[in-house]
Amino acid sequence: MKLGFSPEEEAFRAEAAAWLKSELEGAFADVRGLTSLIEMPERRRDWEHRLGEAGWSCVGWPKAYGGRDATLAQQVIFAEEYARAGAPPRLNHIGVELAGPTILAFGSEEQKARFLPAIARGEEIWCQGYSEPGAGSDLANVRTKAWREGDDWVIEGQKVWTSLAQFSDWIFAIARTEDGSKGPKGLSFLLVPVDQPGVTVRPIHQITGEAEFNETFFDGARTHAANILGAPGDGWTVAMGLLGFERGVSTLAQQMGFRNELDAVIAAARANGEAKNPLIRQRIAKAEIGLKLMRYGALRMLTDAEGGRLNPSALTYKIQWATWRRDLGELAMDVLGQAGETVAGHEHAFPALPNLFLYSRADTIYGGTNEIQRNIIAERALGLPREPRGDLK
Amino acid sequence: MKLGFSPEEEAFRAEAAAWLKSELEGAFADVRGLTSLIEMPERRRDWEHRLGEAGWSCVGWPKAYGGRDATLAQQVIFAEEYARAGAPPRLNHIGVELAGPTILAFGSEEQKARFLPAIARGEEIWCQGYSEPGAGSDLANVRTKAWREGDDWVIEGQKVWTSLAQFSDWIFAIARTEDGSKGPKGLSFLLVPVDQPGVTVRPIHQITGEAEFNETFFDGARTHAANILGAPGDGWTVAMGLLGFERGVSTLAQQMGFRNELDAVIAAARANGEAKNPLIRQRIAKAEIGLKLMRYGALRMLTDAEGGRLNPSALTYKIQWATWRRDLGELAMDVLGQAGETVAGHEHAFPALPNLFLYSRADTIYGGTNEIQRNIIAERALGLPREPRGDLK
Amino acid sequence: MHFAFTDEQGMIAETAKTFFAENATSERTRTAMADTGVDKLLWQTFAAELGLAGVAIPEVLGGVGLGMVELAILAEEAGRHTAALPLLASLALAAPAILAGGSDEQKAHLLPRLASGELIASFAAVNSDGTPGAMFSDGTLTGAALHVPHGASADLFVVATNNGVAIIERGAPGLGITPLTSMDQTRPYARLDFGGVAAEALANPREAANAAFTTGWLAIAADALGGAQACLDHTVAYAQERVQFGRSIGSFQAVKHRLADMMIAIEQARSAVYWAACAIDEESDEAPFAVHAAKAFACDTYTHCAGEMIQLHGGIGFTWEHDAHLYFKRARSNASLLGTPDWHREQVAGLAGLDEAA
Amino acid sequence: MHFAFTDEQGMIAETAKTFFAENATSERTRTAMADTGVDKLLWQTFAAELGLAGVAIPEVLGGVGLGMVELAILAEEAGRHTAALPLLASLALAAPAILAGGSDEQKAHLLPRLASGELIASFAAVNSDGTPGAMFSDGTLTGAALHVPHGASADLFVVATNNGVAIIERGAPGLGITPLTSMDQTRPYARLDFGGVAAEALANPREAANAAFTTGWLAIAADALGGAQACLDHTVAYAQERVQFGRSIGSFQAVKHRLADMMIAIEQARSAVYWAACAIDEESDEAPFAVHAAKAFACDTYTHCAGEMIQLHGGIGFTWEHDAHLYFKRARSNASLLGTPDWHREQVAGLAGLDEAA
Repeated sequence: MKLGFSPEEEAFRAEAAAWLKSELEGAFADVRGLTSLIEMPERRRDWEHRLGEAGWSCVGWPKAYGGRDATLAQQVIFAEEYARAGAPPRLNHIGVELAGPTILAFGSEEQKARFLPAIARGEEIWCQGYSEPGAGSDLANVRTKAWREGDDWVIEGQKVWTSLAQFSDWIFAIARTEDGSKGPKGLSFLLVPVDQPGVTVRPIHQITGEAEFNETFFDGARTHAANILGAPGDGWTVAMGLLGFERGVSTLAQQMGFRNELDAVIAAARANGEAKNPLIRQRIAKAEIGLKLMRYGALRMLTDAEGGRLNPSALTYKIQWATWRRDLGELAMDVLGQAGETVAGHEHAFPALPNLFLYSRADTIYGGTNEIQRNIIAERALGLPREPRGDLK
Repeated sequence: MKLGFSPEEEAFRAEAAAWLKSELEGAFADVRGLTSLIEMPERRRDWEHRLGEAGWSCVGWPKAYGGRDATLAQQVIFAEEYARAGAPPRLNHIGVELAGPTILAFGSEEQKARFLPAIARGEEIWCQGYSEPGAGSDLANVRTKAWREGDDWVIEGQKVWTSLAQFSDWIFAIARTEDGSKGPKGLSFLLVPVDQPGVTVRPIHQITGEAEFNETFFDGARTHAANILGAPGDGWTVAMGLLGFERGVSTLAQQMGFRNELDAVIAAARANGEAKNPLIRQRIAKAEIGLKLMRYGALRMLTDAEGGRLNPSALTYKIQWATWRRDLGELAMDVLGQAGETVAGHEHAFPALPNLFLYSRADTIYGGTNEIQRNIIAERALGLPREPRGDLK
Repeated sequence: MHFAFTDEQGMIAETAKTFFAENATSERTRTAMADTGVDKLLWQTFAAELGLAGVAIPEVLGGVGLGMVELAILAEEAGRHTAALPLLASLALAAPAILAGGSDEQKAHLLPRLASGELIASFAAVNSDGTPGAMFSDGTLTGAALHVPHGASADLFVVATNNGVAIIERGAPGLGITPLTSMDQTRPYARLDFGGVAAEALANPREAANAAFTTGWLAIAADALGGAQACLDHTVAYAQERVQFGRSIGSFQAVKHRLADMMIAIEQARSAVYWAACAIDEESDEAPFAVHAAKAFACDTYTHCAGEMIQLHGGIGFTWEHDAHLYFKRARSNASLLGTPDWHREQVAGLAGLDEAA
Repeated sequence: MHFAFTDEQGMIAETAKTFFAENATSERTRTAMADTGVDKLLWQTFAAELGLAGVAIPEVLGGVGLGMVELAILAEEAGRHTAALPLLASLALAAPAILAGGSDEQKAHLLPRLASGELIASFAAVNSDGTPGAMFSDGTLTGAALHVPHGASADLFVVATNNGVAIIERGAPGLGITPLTSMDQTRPYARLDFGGVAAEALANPREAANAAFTTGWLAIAADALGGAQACLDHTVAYAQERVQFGRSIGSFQAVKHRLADMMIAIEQARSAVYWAACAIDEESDEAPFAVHAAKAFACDTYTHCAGEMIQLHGGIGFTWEHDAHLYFKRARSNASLLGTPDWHREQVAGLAGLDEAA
C-alpha cells in the first residue's frame, strides 16, 4: 500500500498545473471558478476545444483517439489539479466520462475512429437518454421504440432527465428494437444526432427554478444504421457496462467540486460565527471525514480496477456521494440561517449554497435512487434474494 | 380539549398519594425505588397482596372483580402517583395488564369470577406464552399443540421469552388445537397452571448476564377443559385482542419508570459535568421531549378509547417507547463515559444505567420487533399492501 | 382531562379543512407565489366572510374569542395546503402582541381591524435573531429588521427590540420596505429599514413579546404538523398508484417502513402541538416547555417528511410543477424562523434542569 | 499510488485471518472472558510461534520491522473474532511509546521481550481522560489511573502524565492493581493506584505519548473495522437462513436495505483505517486528520453494526449464548476508549480550519 506519488508523477502534476494555471489566468479567466452546469455554454464549449487541442481533454484514453495514455496515477493527478485550478465543470462530461468509455469498450474500430476524436477535441457534445416517464429507476421497462427503414434507424418515444440535452450534438439512447420484447431483452443502444426535426428537447423546470434537465421527444427521429453500439438486442449489456463507467476517475474530479462546496460552507461558518457552534463543528467534521473517505474509497476502487479486480465497495459509491452532498446542502442552510433563504436579486437565482440545498435533492434520485442503490448492494454484493418483479403495468 | 384535572380528581390523587406514601415509607419501605423486574420476588408478591387488599391493584376494573371502577382520569392519576411514590414494578404486571383485560373481554362469567379476583388480590401471578423458537415475530406459525383427553387439554411444545415464568402461577399460551391447521386458523388460547410436572421453566441468560426471560416446555402439561378463552380455534382472535391491551393505562405507569431513568441520566450528567456539553444537552432535550410526547400521545389514545374510538396513532406507541428507551440507554452510556463500563463489585451486576443500555436492546425486539411494528403501521394505518407470505418452512 | 377536540373544535376543524381544500389550491397558491405571496381572495374569505382571522381575539374586540387550540387547528389546516396567507404574521404574531401588550386604546383601535382582515400586520423581533438590530428610544425607531414574514404585504408592523415594542404603519416616514426573493414564496420575507421612524410604544413590551413568540412558535408548529401530514398523505397516495418493476412502489417494504416512520413522527408532532396549545390556554406551568418542544419537534418532522416526499416521488418530485417543493421550502422556513430546532431544544435543556447544581 | 495490499501484506492478512478463525473461537474467547480476559495459549501462539507481537518493532529489537498497515491488518483480524488478546495494550500502546520515546537502553531492554510475548505491557494516559490524575515527579509516581486495558494481566505499565512518561513494573512497591468487572470482558480494565511508586522516565515523553495515541487510535479503529465486518457477515448469513412468514428474512427489503447500509459504512471505515495506516507510515501531513477520522468513523460504524446485529437476529441475538453481545460490548469499549467519536471529530474540526479567522 502506498498513497504518495513518485517524482515522475509529481513532474506530471507540475506540468498539468502549469498549463491549467496559464489558461485559467489567461484566455479562460472568465470561466474560472464557475460551478453552474448550465451557465456560459459557449465559453465552456471553447474550453472543451482548448482542452482537446492541448491534449488534456481525455488524458486516460489511447493517444490514437485523442487521449494521452495517462496512467491511473496521472489521471488521478490531473483530476486533482483540474479542480484545484478552479477549472469549470466539463460541458461534455457525459461524452468524456460515459459515451467515450462505452464506445471504447463496445464500439467497432470504425465507431471509435468516428466518435472518440470528436469528443476528445471537444467538437461533439453528448447527452444520455435512459430514463422514461413511466420507468424512472426501471431501465428494463423502456418503451421508446426503434426500427430499421432503409439505411436508418427510426426512433419514436420519449426520454426524461436528459441532462444538458439543450447543448448536445449527440444523444445515446436505449430503445426497444424487437417488437413485443419485454424487460431487458430486445433493447438496442443507439447513437442519435440531436439536431434534426425528429428530436425535440423541452426543458424541465426544477425546484431550484433552473432547467438543467430536459424531456427529449423522438418523433420519427433518424440515425444511420451504423450508429448502434453492439448488435441489435445487446442494448442492456452495453447499458449495464456503461453504469460501471460512472465510477471512474471522474469521481475524483467530482470530489474536488465537492471540496469547493464544503470550503464555501466552512468560509460561511467562519464568517458568521457558526464555526464556534459545537453542533455545527461536529457536522462539518463529519462532512470533512466523509469527503476524505470518498476520495480514498475511489483510490481503492481505482487501484483494484487497474489490477483487473472489481472491488464490490464500488457499488457503494453512488449512494455515498449523493447522501453526502444532500447532507451538505442541509448543513449549508443551517450554517447560513435565514440569510440563506432570501436574496435581494432577481427571481429564483439563489447563490451557490442555497442552490446546492435544493439541487442536491436530485442527487439521491437520478442515476439510480438511493433505494435502488441499496437493492443493488444487498443483492450483488451481499448475495441477498432479489426483489420479486410484479405483473402490474 | 382539556389537560387539567377536576377538583374531584385531584382529591382522588391526594387519597392515592397518601396511601402509597404511608405504605412505601412504612411496611414496604424496602421495595421503594426498586427498578429490577426480578429482584426480591417474595416481597413484591407481598406488595401485590397489599395492593389487592386495599383495592389499589386494578383500579380500572369493575368492583365486582376486585377493581374500583375508576374513571380514565383516575386511572391516569393512579399510574402517575404510583410511579411518583417510587413503588416497585408490578410482579404481576402481565396478570394485571394483559391476562386480566383479556379475560374481561373474552372470558365467560365463570372464568371472570374464577380468575379476576385472584389477580386483583395478588394471589395468582401470570406469564405469557406466545413466542416460539421458530416463530419469533410470526405468531401464526405456532407449533405448540394441544388436544382434549377426558376433561383436560394436554399440551406439548415449547414457548420462549416467557418473562417472569419463574414466579408465575399461571401461563396463557397459544396452542394449535386443530390437527393439520395452518397459520392463524386452528389456534386456541389456553390458561395453564405452571406448577405441574408437565411444565418446565428454564431461564435464558441475557446479554445483561441476568435471566428475566425463560424457555417454557410443555411436555404432557394439562389444564382443565374449562380453561380456554373463547371457543377452540378462536385463539388468534383472542390473541390479537390482547395485543391491543398492551397499550392501555399501564403505558403511563411505564412512562413514570422511564421518567425515573431519564432523571438518573440527568443527575449523572450534572454530577460529571456532561450537562454542560452542548451535544449531550441536545440529546437530553430530545429525550425529555420524547418522553412528554409519549405521555400526551397516550392521553390522546386513552381519551379516544374512552369515547369508543380507536386512534390509529395507537399503533405507533410500541415503536416509540422502545426506540426512545434504546436511545436513552446509549445516551446514558455517553453521559457516564468509561465509568459506565466498569464496576468494582461482583460479576455482571451493573448499576441501573449501564444495565439499561444493555437491557433496552430487547425493547425493540420483544412484543413485536420495530420492523413488525412498521409493517403493522404501514399496512393497518396507511393502507399499504401487505408483505406477501412465502412458502418456506 | 379530555385530550380530544370538543364538538365545537371538531366543527372548526372540519370547516377549516373543507375551506382550505376547496380554496387553497395549488394553482391559486402558485399565482400568489408569483405575486406578493398573499392569495388576497383567500384572505378576504378567511377573514371577512368566515371571520376566522379573529379566532383568538376577544369578542369585544371584534374577534371570535377562542383560544390556542382553535388557532392551532387553523394553522394546521393552512399548513396542509401551504396556503399563501399572512396567518402567521398577522394572526399569530402581531395580534397577540397587541392583545397582550397594548393599551386599551391600542387594542380597540387595531384588533378589530386585524380580526376583520381590513389590516394585515406583521412582526419583527430585532436583535434576538442575529440581525444587525434596531433601537427604539424616545419614540423613534432606528436600524433594520432583515426577515419580516409577509413584510411587503403588511399594513402595520409590531417591532420588538431590546428597548421596547413599537408599532409602525406602512406609510410611516423613514420606513423602508424591501421585498426579498424568498425560498418559500408562500411566506416571503421583506427587509425593513428604520431611518428614524416615529413609532408608538406598546404599553407592556415584555408581555407583548412573550405573547408574540409563544403564539408564533405554536402557529409555526401547527403549520408544520399540517404540512408534514400532507407530505405523508400525498406520498402514500403516490406509493399506491406508482408502478415500478411491475409493483406499486408502496409494496416495497423499504418504502412502507419509511412511510411508517413519517407517521410515527407526525403523531408525536400532533401530540406536541395540541399539548402546547392546551398548556397555553390552561396557563399550565408546562407551557414554555411544551411550546419549545412543539416548535422543535414539529419543524424537524416537517423537514423530514418533506425530504421523504421528494425522495419517494423520484424525479417528478424534483420538478417545479409538482407541489413537493412548496412543502420542502416551507418546511425550511418554518424551521429557521423564530429559533431553529436546536435553539428550542437548548431552551428545553435549560427547563429540564441541566443548569442546576449537581 | 497503489491503495491495495502488496503481495506480502496480502499474505499477512491471509495468515492472520486463518489464525484467528481457527484459534480465536467463541468458546476460547468465553473461557478467557470468565478468567483474566487473555487467551494465554492464543497469545503464546501469536507472539512466540508466529512472531506477530513484534510486527511494528524493528528487526534489530527483535521485531518484524513492518509498519502500521501490517499492524492494522492484525488488529482488524483480531477484531473480527473479538479475540481476547492484549494486542491493543501491549502492541499498539506500550510498545510504540517505548519505541518512540525510550532511550536505546530502554528499547533494547524491553522491546525484544514485548516482541516475543515474554512480557505483556499496558498503557495509561492519566489526566487527559478525565481521571483524577497522577503526578510524575522526581522519579516518583502518585495518583491513579482508572481504566487501564488488560491492566490486571500486564507485567509492565507505561504511564503518561502531564509531567512525563513513566515505566513501572508489576511488582513495584506502592503499585496497587485492582481488576474491574468490565462490560467488555475480552478487554477488561484494571484500576492502578500509584502510592508513590518509584518509576523510570522515558527519555522523550512527548514522542512516546504521541506514538502511543496515534498507534492506539489506529489499532482501535482497525479492531472496530474487523468487528463491524463480522457483524455484517454473521447477520447476512443469519438473514439468509432464518425463515419467518415463510420467507428468509433476508428477502425482506427493509432488512436488505439495512444490511446494505452496514456495508456502505464498513467500506468507508475500511478506507479510513488503511488511509490512516498509510498516512502514518508515509509520514503524510494528513496523518493526524486521518487517524482521528478513522477512530471516529470506524467506532461509530461498529456501534451501528453491532446494534443492527442484535436487532436483526431478534431474540436470539439478545441471549448470552449468542456472540452478538461480545461485538456489542467491544464496540462500546472501542468507542469510549482514548477519546469518543465526538471528541475525535472535534479534533478534525480544528484541523479543518474552523478556528482560523474568517
